[in-house]
Amino acid sequence: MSKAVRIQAEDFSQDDEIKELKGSSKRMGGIGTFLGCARDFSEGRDVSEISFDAYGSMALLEMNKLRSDAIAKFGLLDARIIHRIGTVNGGDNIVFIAAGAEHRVAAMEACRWMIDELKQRVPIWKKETTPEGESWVVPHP
Amino acid sequence: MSKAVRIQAEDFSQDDEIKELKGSSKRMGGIGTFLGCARDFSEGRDVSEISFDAYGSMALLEMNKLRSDAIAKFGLLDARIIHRIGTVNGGDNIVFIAAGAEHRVAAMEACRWMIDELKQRVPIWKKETTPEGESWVVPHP
Amino acid sequence: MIKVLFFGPIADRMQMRETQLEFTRGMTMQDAIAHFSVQHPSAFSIVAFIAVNQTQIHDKQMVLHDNDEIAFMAKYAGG
Amino acid sequence: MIKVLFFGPIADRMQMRETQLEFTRGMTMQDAIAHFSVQHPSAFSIVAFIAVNQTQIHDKQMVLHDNDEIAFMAKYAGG
Repeated sequence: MSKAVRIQAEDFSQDDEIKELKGSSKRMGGIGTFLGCARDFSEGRDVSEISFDAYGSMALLEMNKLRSDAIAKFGLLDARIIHRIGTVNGGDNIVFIAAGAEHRVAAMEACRWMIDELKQRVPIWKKETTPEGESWVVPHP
Repeated sequence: MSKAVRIQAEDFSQDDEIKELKGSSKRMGGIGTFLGCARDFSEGRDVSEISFDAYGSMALLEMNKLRSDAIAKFGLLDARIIHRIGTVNGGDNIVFIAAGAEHRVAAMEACRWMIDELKQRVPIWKKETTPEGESWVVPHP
Repeated sequence: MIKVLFFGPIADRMQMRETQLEFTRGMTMQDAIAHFSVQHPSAFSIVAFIAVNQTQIHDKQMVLHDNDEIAFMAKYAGG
Repeated sequence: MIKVLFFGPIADRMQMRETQLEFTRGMTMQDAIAHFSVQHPSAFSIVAFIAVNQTQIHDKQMVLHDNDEIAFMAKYAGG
């Protein structure tokens, strides 16, 4: 059993995560997931790699709270949130959100809400390496 | 390479599907998926197994059209749709939809649209086996 | 000959998945419906969609052609 | 002592990830901000959030306690 909320350098398997999510209830009829990946192009520039820095202890607290909030708000049976840190290349996985519910609408709405909230609440920073050098990403308001 | 739209008796791997989806573009920043699974409880009754029948040739045509429509409507980079037929048990996978786009909103909205449309457009029928016997599921309007 | 297909709940009520209907020039979908629904009213009471050659059709006055594949279908319940 | 943390773009501008601030009775978050922002105006120009013991705080008049862990953070860019 891996934890339902994690920050880690290594990649993850969606099959493994979904298997663990399903394990929590046979009532689960719908699972929505969001997978964020590294694009090789951003704001008009080529991106060769992306590095993530995190305030690990606070980020984990916030991600756990976000998971609990989503379970309560959408009546989920279970949810998982994983964010990678360190350096990734084009096409690599960055963040994975999964929400399992009895019915599909709650699962998909919760999934969308969690990734939107994660971007607002979780202390993680992203640096892109382009031909012009490195730069920290400034999120749009 | 497996086909992007399939009807099959055997289970599938989300890791494999996502890998193929990602293979179509390095511009892909967000992937939304929906996984429908067999619940062990429906409309107040225990369900021991679910069987699916399909008008295979028409279902494949409709699913391919649905995928093309979603790619055009949401500006996706790629999408995949898989539906199992035959008999499944509680917890088993039934249907998988994946939508990949440059940004997350299009990916998640397309995913939700595709599963809603699939239920309307694709000639597949579902029979639940309960302690009271077998019955074909009548979808709510 | 016209190939006639039944699936899921309709196949159960028809007690068959496939049959044939002799083609006659000028016959319409309404003629095919009349042919089967008299003998199988229970099955035809749940027909919600009709397809000709894997495409859903809405006009029952549509003229059929030899070797067409038609399907009488209940409400879909996939996903 | 108060443990002071910097991450991402602010760590780069501070040229350090962690430092300490001597604790004095009655000191507030505003005192801590004043201490660092005078020496590191470029880093502090992008501070968007402040946390005390892993919890975001909004009141700069908040009184600090010995052994608190505080963090000065730029806008988040995860996901």
